[in-house]
Amino acid sequence: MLDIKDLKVSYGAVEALKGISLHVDDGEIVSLIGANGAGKTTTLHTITGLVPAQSGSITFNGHDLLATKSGKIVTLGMAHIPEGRHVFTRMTVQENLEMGAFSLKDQSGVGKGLERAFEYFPRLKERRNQLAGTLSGGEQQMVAMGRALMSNPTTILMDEPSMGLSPLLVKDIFSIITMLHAKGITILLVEQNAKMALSIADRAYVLETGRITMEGDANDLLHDEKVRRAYLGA
Amino acid sequence: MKKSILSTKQSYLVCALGVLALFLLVMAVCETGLASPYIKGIMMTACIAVIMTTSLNLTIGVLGQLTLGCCGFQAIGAYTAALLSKLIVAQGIAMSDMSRFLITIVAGGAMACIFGVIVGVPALRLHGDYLAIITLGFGEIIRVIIQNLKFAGGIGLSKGQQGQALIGIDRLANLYVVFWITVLTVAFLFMFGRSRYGRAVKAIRDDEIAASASGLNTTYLKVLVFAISAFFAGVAGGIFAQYIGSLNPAMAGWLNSINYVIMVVFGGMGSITGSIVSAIGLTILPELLRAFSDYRMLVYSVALVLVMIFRPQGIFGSWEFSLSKFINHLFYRGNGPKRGRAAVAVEGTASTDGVASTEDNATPDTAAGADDVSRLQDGVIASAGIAGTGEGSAGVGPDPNAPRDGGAMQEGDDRR
Amino acid sequence: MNSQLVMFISQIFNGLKIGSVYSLVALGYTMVYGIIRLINFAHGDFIMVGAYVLMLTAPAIIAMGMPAWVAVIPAILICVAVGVIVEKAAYKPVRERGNSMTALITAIAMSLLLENGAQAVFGADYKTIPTVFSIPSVNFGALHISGDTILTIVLGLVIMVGLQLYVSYTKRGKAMRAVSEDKEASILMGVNINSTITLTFAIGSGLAAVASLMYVAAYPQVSPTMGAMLGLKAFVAAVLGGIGSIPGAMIGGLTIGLIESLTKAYIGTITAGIITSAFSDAIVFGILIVVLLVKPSGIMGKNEGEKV
Amino acid sequence: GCSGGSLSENSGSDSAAQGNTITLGSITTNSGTAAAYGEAEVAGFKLAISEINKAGGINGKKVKLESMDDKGDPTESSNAFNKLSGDDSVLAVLGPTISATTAAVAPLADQSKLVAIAPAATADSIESGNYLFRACFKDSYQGEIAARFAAKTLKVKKVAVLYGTGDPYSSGTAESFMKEAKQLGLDVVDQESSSSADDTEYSSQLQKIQASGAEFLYAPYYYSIAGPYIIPQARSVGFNGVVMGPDGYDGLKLTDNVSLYNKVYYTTHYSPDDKENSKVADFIKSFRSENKSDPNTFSALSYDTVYMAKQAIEKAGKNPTREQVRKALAGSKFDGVTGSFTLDKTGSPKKSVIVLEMKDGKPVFNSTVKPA
Amino acid sequence: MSEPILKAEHLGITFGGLKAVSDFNMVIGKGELVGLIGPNGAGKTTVFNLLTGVYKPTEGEFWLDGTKMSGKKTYQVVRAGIARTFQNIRLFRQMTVEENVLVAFDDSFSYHMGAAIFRTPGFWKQEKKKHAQAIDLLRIFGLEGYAGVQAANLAYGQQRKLEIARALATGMKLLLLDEPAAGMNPTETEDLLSCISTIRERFGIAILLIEHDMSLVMKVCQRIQVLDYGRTIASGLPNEVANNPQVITAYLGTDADDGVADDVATGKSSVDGGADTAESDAADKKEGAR
Ligand SMILES: Nc1ncnc2c1ncn2[C@@H]1O[C@H](COP(=O)(O)OP(=O)(O)OP(=O)(O)O)[C@@H](O)[C@H]1O
Ligand SMILES: Nc1ncnc2c1ncn2[C@@H]1O[C@H](COP(=O)(O)OP(=O)(O)OP(=O)(O)O)[C@@H](O)[C@H]1O
Ligand SMILES: [Mg+2]
Ligand SMILES: [Mg+2]
Repeated sequence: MLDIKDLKVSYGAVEALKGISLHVDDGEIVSLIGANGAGKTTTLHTITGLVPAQSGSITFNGHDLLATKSGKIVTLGMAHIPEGRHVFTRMTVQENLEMGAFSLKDQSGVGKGLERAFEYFPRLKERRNQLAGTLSGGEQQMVAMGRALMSNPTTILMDEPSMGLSPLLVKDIFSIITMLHAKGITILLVEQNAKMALSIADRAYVLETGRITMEGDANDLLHDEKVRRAYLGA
Repeated sequence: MKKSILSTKQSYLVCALGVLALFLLVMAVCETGLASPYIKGIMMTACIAVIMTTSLNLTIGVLGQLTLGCCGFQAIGAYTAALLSKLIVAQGIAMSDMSRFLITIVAGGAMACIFGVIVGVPALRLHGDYLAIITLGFGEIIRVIIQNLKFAGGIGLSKGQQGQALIGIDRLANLYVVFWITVLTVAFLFMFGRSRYGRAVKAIRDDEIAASASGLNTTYLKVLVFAISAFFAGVAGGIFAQYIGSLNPAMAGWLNSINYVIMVVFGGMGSITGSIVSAIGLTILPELLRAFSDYRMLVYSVALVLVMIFRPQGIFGSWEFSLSKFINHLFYRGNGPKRGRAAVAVEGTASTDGVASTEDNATPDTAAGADDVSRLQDGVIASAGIAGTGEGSAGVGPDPNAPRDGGAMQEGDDRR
Repeated sequence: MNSQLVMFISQIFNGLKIGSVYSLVALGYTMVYGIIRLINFAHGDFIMVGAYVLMLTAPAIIAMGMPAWVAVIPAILICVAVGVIVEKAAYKPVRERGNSMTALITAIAMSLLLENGAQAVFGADYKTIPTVFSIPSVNFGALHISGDTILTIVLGLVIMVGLQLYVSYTKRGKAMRAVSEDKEASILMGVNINSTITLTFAIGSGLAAVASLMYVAAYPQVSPTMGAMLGLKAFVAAVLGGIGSIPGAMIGGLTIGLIESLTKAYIGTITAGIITSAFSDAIVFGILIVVLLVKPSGIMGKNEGEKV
Repeated sequence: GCSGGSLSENSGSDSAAQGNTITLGSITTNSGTAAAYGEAEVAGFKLAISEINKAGGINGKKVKLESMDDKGDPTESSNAFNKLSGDDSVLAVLGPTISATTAAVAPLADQSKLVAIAPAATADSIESGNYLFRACFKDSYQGEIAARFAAKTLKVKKVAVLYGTGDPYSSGTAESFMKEAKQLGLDVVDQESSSSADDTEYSSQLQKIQASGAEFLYAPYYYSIAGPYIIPQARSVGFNGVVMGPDGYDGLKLTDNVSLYNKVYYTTHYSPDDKENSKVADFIKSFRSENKSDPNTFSALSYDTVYMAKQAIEKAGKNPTREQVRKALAGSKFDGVTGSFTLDKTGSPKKSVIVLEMKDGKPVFNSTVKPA
Repeated sequence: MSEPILKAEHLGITFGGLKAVSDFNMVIGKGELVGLIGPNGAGKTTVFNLLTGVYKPTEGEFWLDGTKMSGKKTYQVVRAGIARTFQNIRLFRQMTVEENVLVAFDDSFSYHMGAAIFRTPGFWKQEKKKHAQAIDLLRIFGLEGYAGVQAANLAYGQQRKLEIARALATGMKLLLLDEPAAGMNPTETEDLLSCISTIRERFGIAILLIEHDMSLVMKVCQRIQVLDYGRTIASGLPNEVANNPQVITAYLGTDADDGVADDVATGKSSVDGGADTAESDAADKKEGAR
C-alpha cells in the first residue's frame, strides 16, 4: 500500500504541493482529480522520484520511497504511465514494450508479456515494427500503457491516460483499467475526465492548487454539488 | 504597480549620458597618459570583442542557432578592409585616414554580409549541432581559400605572395572612433532586438514550426540575422586589421570562433549587456593570468568549467543591466518594490526579453495603458559598455533540456 | 597491372589508412553524442592521453618480452579512468544544471585542460613512439598495402559490428538508447541513468585508447595537441556518416579518409592546377556541407523529422 | 591622441635599466599547436641567461627574463609586447616565435622604439630594417641554397617539392627553391602541397612525386613532421631519392628504423660535429645537461639571440637607452653557435649555411655554403 | 453557400508506404464550423498539416477563397488566411503572453528595419496600436492580466487559449483547431466553448475543429466529417454522422451518446468483453483500410 504524508514540493519559488496526505490501499482504484496545474502530475512524479520532495514522507509496502533511488522504484512493483506518454520515439513499438520489462530480473517472461500487450492493444501488433515517434497520439498512449504493464506491476500510477483518445478508445482504456483492477492491481488514477474517473474509482481525492480539499468515496464525490460544478461541468 | 520615474525618452537620455560619461573617462585616461599603450591595446581588443560577441549573441542567444564560423566572417571583413585600404593607397586616391578607415570597415562588413547570405541560405536549413559543424566547415573553407590567394599574402595585391601573412596594413584604427562604432553596434543590436524583428527572431528560437504557423517567413528572418551577425563580424575584422597591422589566414579558424562562442555563453545567452561584460572580462582575464605564465591556460580552462558548473546560464543569464532601471531602483529603494507578487509572476518569469516581465507588466492586473507600451518595449536600455553586475533570475536557455527538465514531462513536449 | 591503376588503388589504400583511424575515433564520438547529445570535444584529447600512456608503457612491455601492442591495455584502463572522471567531475554537474550550450563549452574547456595539462606534464615537444606492430605489408605485384592499414580496417569493422550488436540486442545497450531519447521515461523503466551514461563514456574512452594504438602505429609520434585536429576530422566523419549511428561513424571515417587522399592525388589534375592538393581540407568540408544539405541527418542517420 | 598609430610617450626613456637588473622580455608561443617551438626557444633563452648570470651578468647587472606566451595569436603578441614596452627596465624583446605574431609586433617595435630580436621568424616579408631584427636565415635564402646544392653538388636533374600552404615558412622556402631551381635549369617535375604544415598523412602526394620520376625532393617542414611522417611515408611509397629540407629539420624526430633517413640532407646553422667551433660543443653539452635532450634549431637560435642582445647592450654603454641598444645592434657582427654573421640593413643576418647529411640517424657535416 | 472559404480536392499524402491521408475532399463555407473526427491515427492532424503547408501533399490540391494554396510554404498559407493550433501545444515558451500574440501580428506591421533602429514616431505609433490590439484579443480569453507573464508559466488551459489567441492574431479566414479541449475537464471545456462562440461572432470566421470530446463536437459543429485510415468514411450533419453504423464501429463505440459513465459501469462487470470489442474493432478497421 501507498502512503503519503504531508508532502511538500516546490519548483524553485513555485510551491506546487503544499503538504498533501493521501493513501492508496492494496487493490483499490483511487482517483485524483483537480483543475489544470493543481499538482496532480507533481504528486505522481514525486512518488516515482522524478521530482525531489521538499518534506514529508512516501512509503510503499514498507519501503521509504523518498530514500529509494528513482530507477529502483519500479522493481518494487510500481509502474508509472507518465502524462504526455513519453514513448521512446526512435524505438519500434516492440522495443518500447521490451523496455517496459527492463527491470525484470528474469527476461524469459518478456515474450508472454508482449503477447498480452498485443492482446489488449491489437493496433500495436499491426505497428509493432513502426517507430513509436511516428504513431498518432492515441497509438502512443497505447504504447505507454502496454509498456507499463510489461514490468508486471502491483501498483500503477496513471496520469491522464484518456487524454487525446477517441471515445471508443477511452472506453477501452477504462475497461482495461477496470480489468486490471479486477486482477488485483492497485491503481492511482489522475484524470481530467472526472466523471469517468469517479465512476470507476473506489475512493477519490480532489486537489486544488497544491492542497487536498476533499476526499472520500468516489460515488459520493460524483454526486457532490461542488465537485459537479467545478469538475464535471454543470 | 511600480511606476518608473523615467519616461522612455528620459531613459534613452540617461543611457546616452552614461555612454558619454564612459567616453569621457576613456578620453581622460588616454589624454593624460594614465593609460599605457598596453592598456589602450586592451581597450581596443575589448571593443573588437564586444562587437563580435554582441553580434554573435544575436545568432546564438536570440535566434538560438549555434554557429562556429564567426571568425570566418571576421577574416573576410579583415582581408577586405586591409586589401581595400592598400588598393586605395596604391591607386593614389586621396582621402583622409579617417574616411579611409570608415570606408574600408564598412566594405569589410558588407563583404562579410554577402558571404553571410551565401552561407546562411543553405546552412540555416540545418539546426543545432549540424548547423554548428557546417558553419565550422565554412570557416575552415574560408581559411584555406584565403591561404591560397596570391594577392592576400605578403604585402598584398599585385606584389602579393601566396601562403604568407598579409603585412604592412596601415594602422588607422583610432580608439575613440572604434569606441563609437562599438556603441553604434550595440545600439543597433538593441533596437533590433526590441522591435518586431527581435520578437520574430525569438519566436523562431522558441518554436520554429509555430513561428511559421504564425505567418513568419522563418527562412528570411534566419538569413537576415545571420547576415547582420556576419556584417558586424566583418566590421570587427576591418577594425582588427587596421589595429594589428598584419593578418594571417589562421584567424578564420574554428578555434578562434569558439573563443567568441565562449564569451557569448559566459555572458548569458540573449543578454546584450552580459555579452559586453563577458567580452571585456574574457579579454582582460588572460592578461591578468599572465602572472601564472606557464599554467595560464590550465587556470583558464578550470575557471571555465567552474563557471559552467556553478553559473550555467552565464554571468547575466538572460537578464539585462539597465542604467535607467538602476537609477529607478536607487530612487525607489525606500518604497520597497514589491517582490514576488502573484504566484505566476515569480521566478522563471524573467523572460528572454528581461523587459516586459520584470518591468511593470509582470503583475497580472496590469491594465497596461497605451502609455505603458513604450516602456514595455524600451523601458530597459542596455547602456552600452557600462559594466553592471547583478543577479539575473534563472534564465532558461533555448534548449529543451534546460534546468526545467521536469517541464519536459508536460504535454506539449511529448513528441520531441 | 597498369601503373595508373596501381596508383589509384594505392591512393584508395592511403585513404583507408587514415580513414580507418578516423572511423575508430568517430565511433567514440557517436557513442557519447548518441546518448547525451554532447559533442565531446575532449574525445580527441582522450586519444592523446592514450598515446602518452602507450609511449610510457610500451618500452617496459617490450622489456618484459611481450609485444608492444599489449601496451594498449594500460592505455585503455587510463583512458577509461580519464573519461569517467571527466564525465563525473565536469559533464554530469553541468548536464544537471545547464543546457546544451553550457555542456559544449565545458567540453571545450575539458579539451583545453587536457591539452595544457599534458603540456605541463610532458612538455610541448613531440615525442616519438616505438613501433607497435611489425606486420609485413601485403604485395600484389607493384601494389604494396601496409599491414597496419589492413589491421586497422579489420579492427574497426569488428568493433563496429560488436558495438552495433551490443547496443541493439543487450539490455544495457537498449538502456543506452532509451536514455538517449527520454531520461525520465527511462527512469520509470528502472534504468539507472548515471551508470548508463558512465558506461557509455567508459566504452567511448576505451575506444579512444584503441584508436590511439592504431593511430600511433601509423603516425608514431605524440604531442599534447595531437588530438585536436584528429578529433575534429573524426567528428566531421561522425556527422557525415550520421551522428549517433554506429555504422555511420565507420562509413563517415572511411569516406573522409578517401576524399582526403583522392583530392590530394587527383584534384590538381582534374582542375588543371587551379585547385591544388592544398585545398584538401576545404574539399572535405565542402563535401560534408553538400551531404548535409542533401541529407541533413548524414549518410546513415535516421531522419528525426519532428512530427507536428 | 589615442590612436594606435602615435604612441611614443614611453619610448626611449633614459631611466631604462638604471636599477640593478636588466630585463629581457620574451614573447613566445607556448600554448597551442606551435607550443613545441616556443618551448624550445624558452629553453634556449634560459640556458643563455643562466650562463650570463653565472659569468657576472651584463655590465655587472643580473639579467632577468620576463617571459610571455602569445598562444600564436597576433593580438596576444601585441598585447604582450605593449606590456613589455611599458616596463622601463626592459631593454630588448626576444621573439616572437612565428612569423604571424612577428608581423604584428614589428610595427609596435618601431613605434615604441624597443628592439625585438626574433630567433626564428623566417618569412621574407617581415623585414622592417628598424627595430625588428632576427637571428635566422630568411626563407628565400635557404630555398636558393638547397636548389644550388641539388644542382651543383648532388647533380640531380629532376626535382620535386612538397610544402604546406598554410605555413609561411614552408611555402616561402619552397617558392624560392623552385624559382632558383628553374633558373639553374633543373626540371621541377612535380609540385605538391598540403593544406597545413602539420598534417600527418602525405602518402597521396608522395605517391605522385614517386610516379613523376623525381630524384630529389625538397620538403620544407619542421623536424616533427618531416621525421616521423614525411620521410618514412616517402620511403614506404617507394621513393628512394634524396629528401632535403631547411633548418626546420634540425632535431629531426626519428622512428625506430633509422635507415629510412639515409639520403636526407638539410641546411642549417651549425654542425654538431664541428670540433672547431668550441661554442657549438659547449652549447650542446650544457643544453643536454639542462634539458636532457638535444637542442634543435629553435633552441640554438634563441640561445644566440640572448647573446646578440647582451653584445648590443654592452656596446651601447653603461646605462643605455633603448634607442642606443638599437643603434648598437644594427649592422653589428656576431659570433654564435649558429655561426658568424653580420646583420644587414633589413635586420637579417648574412651567414654561411651548413649542409648536414643524415647517416644512420645522425646528422653529419657535409659542406658549408658561404653567403653570396 | 456562396464562394467557399476552403475547397480541398483529392488531397493525399504517403509516408514511406503508409497512406496517412488519401482522397480527402472538403468544402467549408464562410462562417461555418465543421468538425473533423476519427479514431486515433486516422490522419486528422495530417490533414491540418497539409492545409497549412507543413507537409506537401503527394496528390490533390486545395484552395482558400478561390486561391490555390497547395505547394505554398506555411507562412504564405498563414498570411493568406489559414491559421491553426497544435495538438501538442506549441507556444513561444520563453516569451511573454503578449509577445506571443504580437509575433502573430507581424504580417500586419508595416514599419521597417530603419524605423525600428531609429525609433521613428511611426514605430512608436504602431507598437502602441498593436499593443492595444493584443490586449483586446487577450481579453476575449481572459488573459489580459497575464500579458507580461512568460508563456511557459501559464496553466495548461490558459496555454491552450493563448494558442488560439495567437492564431487569431494572424488575421485568418479559416481557423484550424486541433483538439483544443484535450486535457481539460468538462468545466474548463465549457469555458473554452464559450470562447469559441465569441470569436465566431466577433470575427465571423470559419473553423475546422478536431476533437475527441463528442459532447463538444455535437454541440458546436454544423457539419462533421469522419476519417478512418486516412479516408473519409462519413460526412454530414452531426446527427446523421453519430448514427452512422460505420462511424459507431470505428470511432464512437456501440453506445454512441455521451453516456460514458453507464458505459463504464457495464465495462466494469464484463472486463474481458471490453478487450474483445477492441480487438474486433481493430479487425474491422483493418479491412476498411485495405
Ligand atoms: N518543471 C516545473 N518547473 C516549474 N514549475 C512547474 C514545473 N512543473 C509543474 N510546475 C508548476 O507546478 C504546478 C503543478 O503542476 P502539475 O503539472 O503537477 O499540475 P497538474 O495538476 O498535473 O495539471 P494538468 O492537469 O495541467 O496536468 C503548476 O503551477 C505548474 O505550473
Ligand atoms: N511524419 C510522419 N512520418 C510517418 N508517419 C506519420 C507521420 N505523420 C503521421 N504519420 C502517421 O499517419 C497517421 C495519421 O497520423 P495523425 O497524427 O494525422 O493522426 P490523428 O488522426 O491526428 O490521430 P490523433 O487523434 O491520435 O491525434 C498515423 O498512423 C501516423 O503514424
Ligand atoms: Mg498533469
Ligand atoms: Mg492528431
